Amino acid sequence: MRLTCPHCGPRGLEEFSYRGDATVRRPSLEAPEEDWIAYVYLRDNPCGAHKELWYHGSGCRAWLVVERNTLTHAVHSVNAVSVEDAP
Amino acid sequence: MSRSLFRGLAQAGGRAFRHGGGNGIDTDRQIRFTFDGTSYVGHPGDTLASALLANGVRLVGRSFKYHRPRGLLSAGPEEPNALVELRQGPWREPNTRATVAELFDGLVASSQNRWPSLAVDALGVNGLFSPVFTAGFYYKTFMWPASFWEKVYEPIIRRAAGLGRAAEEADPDRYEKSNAFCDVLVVGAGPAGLSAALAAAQSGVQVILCEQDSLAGGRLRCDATLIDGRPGWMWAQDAERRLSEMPNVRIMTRSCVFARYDGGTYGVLERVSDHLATPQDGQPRQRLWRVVAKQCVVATGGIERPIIFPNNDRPGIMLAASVRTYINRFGVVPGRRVIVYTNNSDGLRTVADLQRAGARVVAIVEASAHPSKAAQDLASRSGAKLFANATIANTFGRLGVTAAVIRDNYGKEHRLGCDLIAVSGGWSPDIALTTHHGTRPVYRDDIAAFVPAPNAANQDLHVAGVASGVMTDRDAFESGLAAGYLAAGKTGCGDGREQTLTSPSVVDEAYDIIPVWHGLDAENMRRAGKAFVDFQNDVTAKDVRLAAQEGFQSVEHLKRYTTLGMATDQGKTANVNALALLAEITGRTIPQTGTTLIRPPVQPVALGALAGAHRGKHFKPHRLPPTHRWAEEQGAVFTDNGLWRRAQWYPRAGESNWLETVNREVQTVRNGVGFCDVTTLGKIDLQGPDVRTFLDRLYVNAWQKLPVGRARYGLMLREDGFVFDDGTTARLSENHYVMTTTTAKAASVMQHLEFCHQCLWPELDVQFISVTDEWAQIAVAGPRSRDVIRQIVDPEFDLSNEAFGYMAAAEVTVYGGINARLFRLSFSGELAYEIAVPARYGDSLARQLMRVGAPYGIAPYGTEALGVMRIEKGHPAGPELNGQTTAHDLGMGRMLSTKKDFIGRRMAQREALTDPARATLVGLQPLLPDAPLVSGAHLLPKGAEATAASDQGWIASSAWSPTVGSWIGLGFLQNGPARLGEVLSVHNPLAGTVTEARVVSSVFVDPEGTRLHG
Amino acid sequence: MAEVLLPALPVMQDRVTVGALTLALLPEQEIVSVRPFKGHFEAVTDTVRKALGVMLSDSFQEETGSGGYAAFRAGHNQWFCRGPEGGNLTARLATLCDGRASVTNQTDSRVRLLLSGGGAAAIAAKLVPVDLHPSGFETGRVALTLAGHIPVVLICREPRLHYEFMVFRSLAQSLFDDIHIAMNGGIPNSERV
Amino acid sequence: MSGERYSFFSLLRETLRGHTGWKPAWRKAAPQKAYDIVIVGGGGHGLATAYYLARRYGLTKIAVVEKGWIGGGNVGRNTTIVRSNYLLPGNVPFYEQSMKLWEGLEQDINYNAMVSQRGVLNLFHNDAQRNAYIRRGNAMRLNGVDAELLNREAVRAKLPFLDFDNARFPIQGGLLQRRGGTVRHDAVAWGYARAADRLGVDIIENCEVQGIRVHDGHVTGLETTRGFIGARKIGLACAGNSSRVAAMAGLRLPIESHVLQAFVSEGLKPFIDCVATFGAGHFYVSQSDKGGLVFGGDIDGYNSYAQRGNLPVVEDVLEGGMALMPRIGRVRLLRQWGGIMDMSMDGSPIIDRTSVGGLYLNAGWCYGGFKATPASGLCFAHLLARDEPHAVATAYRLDRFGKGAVIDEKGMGAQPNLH
Repeated sequence: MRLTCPHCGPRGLEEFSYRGDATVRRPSLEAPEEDWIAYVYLRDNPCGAHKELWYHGSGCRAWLVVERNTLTHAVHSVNAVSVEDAP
Repeated sequence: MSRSLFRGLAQAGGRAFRHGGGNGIDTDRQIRFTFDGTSYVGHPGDTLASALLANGVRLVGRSFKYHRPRGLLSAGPEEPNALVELRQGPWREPNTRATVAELFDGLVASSQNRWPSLAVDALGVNGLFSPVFTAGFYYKTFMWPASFWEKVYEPIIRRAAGLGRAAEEADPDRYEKSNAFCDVLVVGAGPAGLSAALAAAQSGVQVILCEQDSLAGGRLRCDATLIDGRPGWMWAQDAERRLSEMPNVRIMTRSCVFARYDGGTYGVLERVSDHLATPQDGQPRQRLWRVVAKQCVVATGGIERPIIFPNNDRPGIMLAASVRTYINRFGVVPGRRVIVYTNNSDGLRTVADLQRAGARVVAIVEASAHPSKAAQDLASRSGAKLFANATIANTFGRLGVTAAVIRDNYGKEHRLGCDLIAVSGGWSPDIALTTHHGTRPVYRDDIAAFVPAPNAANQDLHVAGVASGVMTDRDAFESGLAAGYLAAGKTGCGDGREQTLTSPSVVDEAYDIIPVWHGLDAENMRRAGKAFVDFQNDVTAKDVRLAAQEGFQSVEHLKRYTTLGMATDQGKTANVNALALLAEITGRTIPQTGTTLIRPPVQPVALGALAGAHRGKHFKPHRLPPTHRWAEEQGAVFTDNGLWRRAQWYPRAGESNWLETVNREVQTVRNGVGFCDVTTLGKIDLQGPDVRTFLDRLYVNAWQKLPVGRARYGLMLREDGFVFDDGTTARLSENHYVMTTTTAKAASVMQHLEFCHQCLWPELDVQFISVTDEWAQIAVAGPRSRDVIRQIVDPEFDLSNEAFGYMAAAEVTVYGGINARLFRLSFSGELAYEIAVPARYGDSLARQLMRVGAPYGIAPYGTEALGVMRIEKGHPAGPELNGQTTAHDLGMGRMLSTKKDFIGRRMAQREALTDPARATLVGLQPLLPDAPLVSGAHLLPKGAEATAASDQGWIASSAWSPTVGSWIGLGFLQNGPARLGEVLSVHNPLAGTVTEARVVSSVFVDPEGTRLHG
Repeated sequence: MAEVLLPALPVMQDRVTVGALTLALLPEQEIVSVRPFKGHFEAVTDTVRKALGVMLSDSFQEETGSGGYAAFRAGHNQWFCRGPEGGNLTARLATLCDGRASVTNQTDSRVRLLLSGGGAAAIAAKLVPVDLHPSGFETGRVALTLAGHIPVVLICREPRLHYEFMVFRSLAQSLFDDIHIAMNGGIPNSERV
Repeated sequence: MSGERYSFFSLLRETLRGHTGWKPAWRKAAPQKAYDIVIVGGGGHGLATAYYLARRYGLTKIAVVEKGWIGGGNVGRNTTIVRSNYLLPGNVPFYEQSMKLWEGLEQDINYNAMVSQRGVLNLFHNDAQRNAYIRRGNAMRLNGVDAELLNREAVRAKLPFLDFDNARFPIQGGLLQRRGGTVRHDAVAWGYARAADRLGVDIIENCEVQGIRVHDGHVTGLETTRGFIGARKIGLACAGNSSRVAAMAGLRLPIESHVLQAFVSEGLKPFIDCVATFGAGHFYVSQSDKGGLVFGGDIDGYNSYAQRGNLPVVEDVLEGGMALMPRIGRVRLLRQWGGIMDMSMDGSPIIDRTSVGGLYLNAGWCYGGFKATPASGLCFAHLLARDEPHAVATAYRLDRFGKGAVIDEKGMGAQPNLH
């Protein structure tokens, strides 16, 4: 699998590390505990389109939001997290 | 033993079966090789298989289960039977297919899975028990009594298991990896692949052409086809030359594209020196290529299928196209009296080639209801008997076929003598690469074969030639050109040149096939002689029938229940026949029956090649601290700390064991001064107006009020509330901080900081960078450390306790102006400093410390003494910060600020993480000082029964403390802090010991902290 | 022993040769990381351009100025400026940027190795998983990537012939060894040199 | 109900009559209108659950629905290892229960699954690893599980061909569980299926669940490709796809689906007589009774429902393999494949009720599902039958995540790909 880093260009999987669902949002300190539990532990885990966080640790050290299909592994988009909504 | 056969061979002599020149061999030169101890002669260009055949050797191997004598079925990588052990000693390669092993001078091969010899194999007796050894036999028996499986049954089974023997020593050859990039990857250099490469190359894109064989040409080398009026292989040679002259083409022969991974990544194995006796200097044996291609043309050709008939496995029963390959490419005629048995028009080509090579075709057996025109012509020309709508009902010949029984149209049986049966059950496109992404192939009735699903050839994959289901040379050329142009166009990288290439002129025949899969009647399928479907694993038609009868009717169940398709050939010649048979037995069509997916690799790949150069000492890189070479000179003993190599201790002459050394190092620090390279701790330089706020959110404790010139201990949690890491962060100037992390977590903390900054709080104006490698950081510790540091740091810096007290931090200069950083930090609990100088000076600094510290008795100390001293001070480290502990567990619960948000704050407040009953950090001391405390021992109430119910904790770290004069330990104990003074049982059932220890404070030395403030 | 601190070489050998290929330790250079703070990118670029004659470019293409100065992108919102040793570049840039950028010395963090000779690209390709074809990786191109298991900054000094590897000091010896092994493995037959 | 007991006698008789009398191992059942309990997932766990429900809890109106062919998920894709060498109190008794069930399985279900207790050896390479293994081994021993600590020489005696001399991370010793070993994975599914079938369980293949019908907060049945099937209780045992199926009932789980690759080499004369795991890289290996080296390593690390992985992990696994045993350099990889793991947020499984009445969950097995098969089936059956957790599975609650009572063997926190 290859991801086209918006900074570095197309690179192999070995340069990246993965952190899962990019759509979860860190709640505010005052948010109900259920929100916190959902943020830390619960995931949609879809079979198909998935927005997810990757870290280009062996490249530019940017966090990226990748849209990828979890069934076909097709990558639809890769953007720096800074141009996406911050999770 | 068949005497006549052996006599025949003896008379035939060394080159008896070589009929003349083949297009792939150099008959001018001879090379010698050995098989099972006998020497033979072959030619450059031969495979081991062709050379053995040329020498009249037909018996090459034994099958897995019944140890049936086996010869060569094929001439290519699909070979199920002819597996040998190639080379010797540490170079031994088990299960090597003789059909792809290129001959080299001095090659040594031996047969495998037989005892005492290939001709006389004791386990051939298994065949007699074959009525018992049916599919699924194991699952129904060997259950009684239970204990007998490991003791009796399995050892017997394992003695018979396996084929060849792995080498017994480390592989002495080298492997390496490389990366290649192209616009279009073409897999296979047959007519379709060469055409595709030519077309893509003409379009101006970057092309890689991979051919697993040593020569380009594919079937053009194997058949006597005329292309543009010349032998097909000459066209291939020309095409290869044209390609090699183009600057945008790279041709890789002996290179098998073995897998298609995601994102246009392909695994390619190049056999760099397998065709040589030994690799040249430094050269790898094989090279693994990661090829990244925008588009790929799969032109992998096809695999011929056998036909299932009784005793269809004897040496001398071969695939028809392989017979032609031996004749045309290798100049070897594999038999003298031949029966050709085919269900398709392609198989008939064999008759003419055999005749031309001087063999006599005694019969042509056609599966079609009526004799074909072509067969009638061939029969009349060759004098062969022609049987249409006929089958081969049986064969004879113990170590090689000597006769066959043909059952004709009327059911009448004819026994004919023969030494070769050329069989063609039709062609299966080689679609392996097209299914690696889970795309199931589709069945085409007209060619009785599976072809790639239309959607397998989607955005980046194109299939051409036989692999795509076009079965003639003309179509192969045309589909190759079309695929090449299409693929090149899709890359968008072409130069828009005109597409001027056209197919060469071909004398071509149509491909007709009758979907006849076997020559068995109902009776045959149930009981008569074995009709093999999977040769290597000895799966017979009867096994397939039985599996279906027992409900294993899914193809996946069939495969798993019978082991069909699971041998080293992965059922390349077996799978389609098997599922056709299963379809027939279960009354379904072939599409209804389905097919299994072909998993990578396309061909077996040496494990060494997948590992590449990363083995032995080079398995993982070493990280060396700046003082490494100096420590080596000191005779230090090293330990691995992640990738880092660190000095564990520094033995001195006269010290009898490591403990004595470590005790001395500890005492040196406690009583004088010592130093230790702590460069490995992660160091992160943080700058910006919002660093304070950033730190506030990273650490559990408060950072707003840390003054310039001071450092502070900080604890980080994960968002789930458990402890992540700890360290100190110092404020060097208004907006400039430097953070330290543990050695183990340096990289993950950096990643965590990037996450927090980029994903959570991008609004914070902070920049940070790792400076771990920038600074050589050395801890100088002990009551005399100030005296030593004073001589290092330039005199204008006031190092008095008042000016530079505990937890002070400053940018200083040393040795007359070299930039340095000085921290008053102490892991040992003594008056101590950490001094950082630019990394290039680290080595020199160690030498200077030895010099200026000599009057104070300075000595270096390693990680072991460091560990002893931190246990003496009760500082948590790796074993305590194991990702399972909370701040509460470490006695740091009160550090958690309630005035700010920080990572982990909400989740850390949960009851389960602060429950007093959790195992909490305590100190432990044995009742007898000399009684060792073992890390990993468990803590139980005194006198309690040794059961899990009484298990209340464990020892995380322990050491002999020369300072306390006793073993000491840090442990986690339920309700720990409430149990000071209690005596516990310390259980180490692994060692069979139970001792006693008292719960004490986790700070063993200087609990008031007066020393470090000194 | 003199009462001074002496620099130590980061690798055991400073040069190895295999056939036409050479791997050599390059002399130290000042390397400075510059990371502009919010809203200051233009000002910082301007400062660097005036001081060193180079732009902070978004592409991974090294800019070279007079006086031996150069700059290239070294990460997201990060540039490495480099110049001759002894120029006190870190302090100069810190002063010039005046709090508008994070300026951090990386001189000792990084070791530079130069792989040279016919086939150098083929040897580099054994370690580095990026396309080194001259059409895309020409002189001055920079890739932040891996050489085997080791993070590196790879800079093309001349297509096919000269490649500079910038590596963390603690990993320099391992990288040196890995490149040396790759050199010993020879140039693949299919490679055009 | 199909077939008779397998015995020497039945084998002999069938041999004499050309094996014409063997019956299908399980019936090709068609769905009935309704069942007391429907298990979703005809893998090892689902089939074992059905078997124990019938055998130990006396329930009979039970069906197992499977979208494809039984045993086609992870029970047919794993590396066949069984062991109970766990550390934490929530895990050890459960996996030991599983080990005990393995030890009597073949006689219990009358099917030879080739349970082979050849030992599982975890190697360690430094003091910290050793101490962690001592803690673990002692936890096992206090739980009545066998464990032995081997020093370097004892390891050498067992596996003399490991790289002891030229290694980047020299071997110091290992933790051995002799009762651990391997089991013929497919046979586990078939054996449970056959045994459950003989007790009247309907095993319904090619029956994909498309919806979970819920009325007044309680399940009423399943929409499937073979029509609606009524059920008083539904047990989900479809690890890999747990999130997808649970979502049909509106549940979100603490699970990500990840791909784990597995590998087998060509068949070789046996030379590895135990399961060995490398402590300094991602590699573990055993040798099957057919002679193939069966091995694997780490998960690929990204969410995936594709049963295949990528090259970096292949290379990582083999680098570990060659670092540990350099004699396998010329041995060839025969086949690689992938299985989809339910990677839970703490690395441990879930066997619990859900917030939907009558809907029960067996999920989150990470890569430890195969060894758990018998105990998972037994405990899930217990829960389904009695509505209370089995004594050895009390920790596997769904609410433990929210409460923080996690069972985190590796201490990696709520990040599934690090477990």
